[in-house]
Amino acid sequence: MCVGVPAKVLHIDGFSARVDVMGSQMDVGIIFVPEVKIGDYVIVHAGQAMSIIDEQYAKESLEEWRKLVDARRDG
Amino acid sequence: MCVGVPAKVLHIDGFSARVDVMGSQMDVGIIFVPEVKIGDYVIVHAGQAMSIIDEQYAKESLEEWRKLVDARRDG
Amino acid sequence: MERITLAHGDGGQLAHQLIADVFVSMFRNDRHAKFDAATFTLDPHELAMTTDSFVVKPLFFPGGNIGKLAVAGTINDLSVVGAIPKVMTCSFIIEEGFPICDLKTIVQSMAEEAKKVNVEIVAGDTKVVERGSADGLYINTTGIGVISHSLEPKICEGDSVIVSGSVGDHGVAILVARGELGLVSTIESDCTTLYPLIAKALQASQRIRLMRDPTRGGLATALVEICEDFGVTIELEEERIPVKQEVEGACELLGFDPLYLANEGKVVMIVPKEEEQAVLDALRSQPEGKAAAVIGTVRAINKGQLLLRTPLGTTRRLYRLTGLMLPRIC
Amino acid sequence: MERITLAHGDGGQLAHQLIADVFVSMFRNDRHAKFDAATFTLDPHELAMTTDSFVVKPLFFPGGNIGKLAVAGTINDLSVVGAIPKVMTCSFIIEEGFPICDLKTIVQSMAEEAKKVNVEIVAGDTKVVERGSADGLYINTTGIGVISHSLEPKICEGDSVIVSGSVGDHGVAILVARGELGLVSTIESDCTTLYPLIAKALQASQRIRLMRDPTRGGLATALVEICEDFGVTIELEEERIPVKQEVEGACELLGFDPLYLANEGKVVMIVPKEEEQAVLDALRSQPEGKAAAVIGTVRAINKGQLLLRTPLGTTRRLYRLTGLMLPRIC
Amino acid sequence: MLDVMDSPTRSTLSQTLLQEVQMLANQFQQTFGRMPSFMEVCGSHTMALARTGVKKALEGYVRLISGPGCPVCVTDQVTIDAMISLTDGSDRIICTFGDMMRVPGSYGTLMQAKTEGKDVRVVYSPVDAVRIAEQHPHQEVIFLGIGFETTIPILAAAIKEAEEKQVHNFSMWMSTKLVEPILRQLLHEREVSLDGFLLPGHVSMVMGRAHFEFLATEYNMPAVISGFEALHMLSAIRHLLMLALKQHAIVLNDYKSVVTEQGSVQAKYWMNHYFTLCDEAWRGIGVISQSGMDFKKEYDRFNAKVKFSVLTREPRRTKCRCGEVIRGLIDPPQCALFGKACTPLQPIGPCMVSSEGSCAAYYQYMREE
Amino acid sequence: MLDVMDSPTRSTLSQTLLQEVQMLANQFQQTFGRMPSFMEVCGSHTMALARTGVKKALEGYVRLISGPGCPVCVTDQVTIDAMISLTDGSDRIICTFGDMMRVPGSYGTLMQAKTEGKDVRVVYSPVDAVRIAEQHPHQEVIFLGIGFETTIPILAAAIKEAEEKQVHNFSMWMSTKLVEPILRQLLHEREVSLDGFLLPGHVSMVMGRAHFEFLATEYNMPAVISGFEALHMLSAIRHLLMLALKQHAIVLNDYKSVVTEQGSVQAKYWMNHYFTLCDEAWRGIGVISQSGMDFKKEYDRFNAKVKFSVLTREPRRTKCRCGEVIRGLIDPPQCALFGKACTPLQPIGPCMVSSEGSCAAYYQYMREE
Ligand code: SF4
Ligand code: SF4
Ligand SMILES: [Mg+2]
Ligand SMILES: [Mg+2]
Ligand SMILES: [Mg+2]
Ligand SMILES: [Mg+2]
Ligand SMILES: [Mg+2]
Ligand SMILES: [Mg+2]
Ligand SMILES: [Mg+2]
Ligand SMILES: [Mg+2]
Ligand SMILES: [Mg+2]
Ligand SMILES: [Mg+2]
Repeated sequence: MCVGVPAKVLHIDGFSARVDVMGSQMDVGIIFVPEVKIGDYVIVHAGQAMSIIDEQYAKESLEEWRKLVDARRDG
Repeated sequence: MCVGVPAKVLHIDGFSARVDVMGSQMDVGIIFVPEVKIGDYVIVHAGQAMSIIDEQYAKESLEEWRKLVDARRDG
Repeated sequence: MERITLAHGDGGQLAHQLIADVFVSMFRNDRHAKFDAATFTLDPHELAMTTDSFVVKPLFFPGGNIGKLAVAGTINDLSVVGAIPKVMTCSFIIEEGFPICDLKTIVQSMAEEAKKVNVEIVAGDTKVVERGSADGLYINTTGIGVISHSLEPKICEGDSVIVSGSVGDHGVAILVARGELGLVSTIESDCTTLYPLIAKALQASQRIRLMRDPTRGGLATALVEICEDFGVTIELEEERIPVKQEVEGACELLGFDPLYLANEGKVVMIVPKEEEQAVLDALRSQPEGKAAAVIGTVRAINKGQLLLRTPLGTTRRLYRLTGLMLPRIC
Repeated sequence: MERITLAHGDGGQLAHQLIADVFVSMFRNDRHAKFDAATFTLDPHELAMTTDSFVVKPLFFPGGNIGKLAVAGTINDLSVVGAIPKVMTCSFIIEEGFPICDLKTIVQSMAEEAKKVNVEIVAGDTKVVERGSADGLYINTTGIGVISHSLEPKICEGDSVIVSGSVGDHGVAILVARGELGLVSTIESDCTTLYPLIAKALQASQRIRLMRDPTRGGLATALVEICEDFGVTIELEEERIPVKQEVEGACELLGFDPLYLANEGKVVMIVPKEEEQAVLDALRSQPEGKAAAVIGTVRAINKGQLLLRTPLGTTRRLYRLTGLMLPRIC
Repeated sequence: MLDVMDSPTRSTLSQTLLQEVQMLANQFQQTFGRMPSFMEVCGSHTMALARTGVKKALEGYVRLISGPGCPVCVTDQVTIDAMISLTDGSDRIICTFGDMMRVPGSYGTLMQAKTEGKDVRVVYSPVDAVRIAEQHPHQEVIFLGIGFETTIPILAAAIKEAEEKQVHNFSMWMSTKLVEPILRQLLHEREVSLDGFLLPGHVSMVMGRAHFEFLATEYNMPAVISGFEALHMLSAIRHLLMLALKQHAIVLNDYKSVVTEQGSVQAKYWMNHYFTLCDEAWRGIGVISQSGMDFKKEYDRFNAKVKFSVLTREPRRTKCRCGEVIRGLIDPPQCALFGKACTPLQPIGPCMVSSEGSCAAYYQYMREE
Repeated sequence: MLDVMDSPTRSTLSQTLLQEVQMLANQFQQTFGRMPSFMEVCGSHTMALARTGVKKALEGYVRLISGPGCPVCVTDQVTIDAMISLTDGSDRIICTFGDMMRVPGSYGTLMQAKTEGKDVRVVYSPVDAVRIAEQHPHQEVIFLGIGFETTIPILAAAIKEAEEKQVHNFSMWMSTKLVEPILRQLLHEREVSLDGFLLPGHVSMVMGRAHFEFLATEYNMPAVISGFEALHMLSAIRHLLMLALKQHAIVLNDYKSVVTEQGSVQAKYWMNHYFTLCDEAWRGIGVISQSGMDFKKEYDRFNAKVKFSVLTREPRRTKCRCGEVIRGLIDPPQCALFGKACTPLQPIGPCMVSSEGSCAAYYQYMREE
């Protein structure tokens, strides 16, 4: 299991943060993302937040995929 | 339980002896009766043979009690 | 705090008192307490009998405790073969040092759960083992029921597979309660007595083919067993299987698959396509069956495979759980 | 050496194989293996039901093992209420690391013991707990029988108390097998199925008042319970109670009282004085009953005391075992 | 040897002896206008008299008063509390004779400590505790050494074993008692009036007949050394009655098959090798000087009192009258708690716990309401 | 953020992407007269492709070859044997990720060691092992540190924790692997012919996109960084196909929401703080220089290889072809043991054990006979 789950940061306490995935929560280490803020989404792997998800890019991917769907529908 | 049971010595091995009481057996210490011999009866208390039973005296007691019975019967 | 000692299990005076104070008083079965075996009469029907030992850790979890689980579990096993649960025995293995107040709470839950469906607890047993020879408390329950609907598992191609609600709740509740993985969730175990729900379904359809409660090993394992035992191929649709948000989240966090997580208050049924709606309606009419859903179809007879259709439209085969180490859940 | 792992208990593939390889194959109950509960029919009689969990330590002892004990124990509890034992369930709690060959030996003994009296093992269960959460193996057996003789415990003054053989054998065998006290003895546990013996006695007399198998707590505790439960006063004669030489010797060495040591193949009966000889003859006609003896008399109704007449001619009262710490014997 | 002693024979002999005893007791009654009173010094006799029915058979003939010879019962509350407190330390295994497990300390019992997770083990012999110490080298094994002269040599045997095998994690918390000082104390205080003593065969086996000579010479008391079977005890009581009738104060050995004039040389040697006389506190009596034995200074390494310190609070006071029971001042039923608040299942005092305790013996074997 | 990503939407998107991929694959087939071959480098991708059905949906369109990216599978037999031998010492607690438990060593598995009574524990995170060490100060806790670049920082986080809390009874037996050296090795040997790489999102999240630039510049290989959902992977494969069609060798980041150009500064900082490059033995390949990370000399105190020595015998030879599987030379069914002697229940090679192993993924998700 090194897939990593996008988890929402609920609160931060020193070097650890409580994150939420669809209502289930866990405390994870945040030494690799010291800049993390409440409300950010992070990728969690084996008890550590490894990376903050860039929402802008996430939306862009989604848009790109949507466009594909629309293109197919239209074409 | 400090009553002590008369137990028969089956064999001796250094400072310990295997004793028998009516077919059940146990290994006991014999430091207090170093002179004990196979076939002797000993009084066992908490894992130690405490004393060798003097069969002569045991028989004498028995005789004494028997005499009492006989006396009563006759008298 | 009063605790169980070895003397509570040696058949002597303390054992006698414990039985009188806790078991006889709560189970109210003093009629039987004087004899080595309980006696009773049952109508001259076909009988069903089942046994389970419960070793769940922890003993108390959100939504229940080992006692409720033990009684509900055995009632459910009787219910899913079409029996009306009637009498039950309870046998306890208790670790020296176990708090007597906890024991009372557990026994109380058992009495309550049994009372819900008028199951009489006719006999019991208590053993106490040295500290370190058990993990608090284990309970065996063995139940007898009278068959009311003789299910005949003549499964046909096209039959529908129905589950009575969301899967994986009990498994996640136990994971959370154990606290070892640091998981936090408000999810509660679904642990409950299914007899009333099943009775409704059996009223709604005389033609339910087969039922099972997917406990240890989860929905997937229960259905694999059905496929193998009855030689049928079932195709589930991944997207139709009800899974609570929190359960999905917990599974994502820990890498578990909800299809393999234990349930303790769900029933999976195979019903003729035509009866699908009637059964669904009956299930949904009860609080425990609100989330009931058709999750798959019997695709073939004689292959013995469980398949899962992914959202992409491909199928893959599901197997029994293989050597995964999950915590003790029942 | 093949050992039980946690995966053998998680409901998955290994659990499935274990059940198939060990339990289903030895108990030959594949008919039921596909369902959550076993189904069967019993003649429309009054039923008896009993449950016991077995936690004996050690699992193997001279004269038997936990499996034989578990089956015989439940058959005996059914037999002493006048029932013909019919069906049984077996539930196992196994400690991780338990040798599978030992499990097979135990299950084999169970199958053999059940076969002796044609008891069918209809359902089972296996749980595996982590190392350190059990002491090897615990077994629950729950049995059902059909009442053939409705014993009615109308005990009368002058009734005789009969025991089917020497007392304390099982207790001493366990003490020896544990090896902790350094005791050595050739004594074997009396662990056996009493149904055939009891059937003979019931043939010989229709008027047996009450039977009990004096297991945990020994003869004294079983009789104290009878005295209290049925409000009778029984007087035993110390010199008439059969105790094997080796058992007496072991008790002398360790300071135990054979009247409080467990038996697993003895029955104590209360019979009308007139039927005493017929019952004795019936018991003595069987190998397990050769040493049967009248050991006491019902002295009064409504006092609820067990008395023991010493060789000196005085009597003293016997109580339940109180807080003595004996090893796990069943 | 034992073959002539089969049960029917014994039974006949016992009944004859019983009749003899009853006859002599009647004679005493006629002569002195009262029942004869003897004290069985030792708890094992208390037990055996009750269990075999001898005590009951003699009701109305002979008054048998239980003496201070149950090792658990005479141990004072502070010592019991200290022994229970010993379980509090970590990495300890407490070993004890079974009788101690349920003795009520002021704040719990060893049984409770065990139930709460402390490692407390019952052993058959103190040498077994040494073996446990060998098996658990990272833990301290402490044996609770209580007992009279019969047991003290056995405690010494365990120390000898530990010394020879160089077991460094074994020690003993000693609280032993001696028979002679307590008998002197009782006779000195003259609270009970007695016609003689039934002396314990096993203590005599170690100490010898001559050890008890002082009863006759200094206190003018008849005394008979007895074994523990019904036959032995009836025979010894018969002798006691004959001595009492003749007002003849001698110390008679009625257990010659086991007890010699000087006792066991070896047993006395080993007890004196490791231990030395010490003052001991007796329940309900107080400290009697030189009334027990404890480690000699040079064996401090085996002395749990030196190796460990325990905190004991003020002992809790109860209405238990064990102190009077062990001095023979009252019979158990005279205690208000007997059979009510205090039963073997929930004992208030040690006399109700130990199988040799007067209250337990009385409860188990005499009560027949 | 995730609210727009509900399942029905995802499902529609996935199916559209799948059609696109299939169309592009057909185009490739028409253009080059053969199926396109891509290697998913990482075991997590192997798993995800199988589980979501993407792999199956692309059968006949795209050949997806599993690469050497399952950490358990690439660990050589001698290392696995050494890790299992570690359990032999007394007073040790071995902690590991769950996947390791049933990996067949030459003479048993960790699971067997546990079943036989060794203390072997599965932890969710290496930091949990540090916590266990704190709770058991008298025992040595050893974490079996396997993994690629995603996991190495997490191992560092555990060491950091142990260092800060001064946990002296914690150490790690490292056997980590790096993606770059093994890809170079594969490309160097040219055993498999490939049209591009599906690069793992999580390794890239740590190392950054630029880290993989060498694939394009040095080996002229297109590569696309992908996440692990069906959508992500289909999108990335679509990009790979477009690049392959255009014969355009660039390293494209299709997982920008998570992966940056330079990766995680902090993660790289901490892994380089405690660890340094080392030679590592890869299963079926042999030692590749500088292909893993192990403790720097100054952190020897956390290095289980320094603290403990183990005896390993000659590894046992089997017919397992994991070595070829991880190099992408054969598909699991080409191994004669696959599905017969070797199943997830009784695995012969590590590839059948780890949930990320190619053989396990194939067995669990692809087999449908
Ligand atoms: S009856 Fe109980 S409270 Fe009274 S003296 Fe005896 S032990 Fe103490
Ligand atoms: S199928 Fe088994 S033996 Fe064959 S390569 Fe895979 S893991 Fe090795
Ligand atoms: Mg019984
Ligand atoms: Mg069941
Ligand atoms: Mg069940
Ligand atoms: Mg029972
Ligand atoms: Mg425990
Ligand atoms: Mg079930
Ligand atoms: Mg029973
Ligand atoms: Mg029974
Ligand atoms: Mg079951
Ligand atoms: Mg164990």
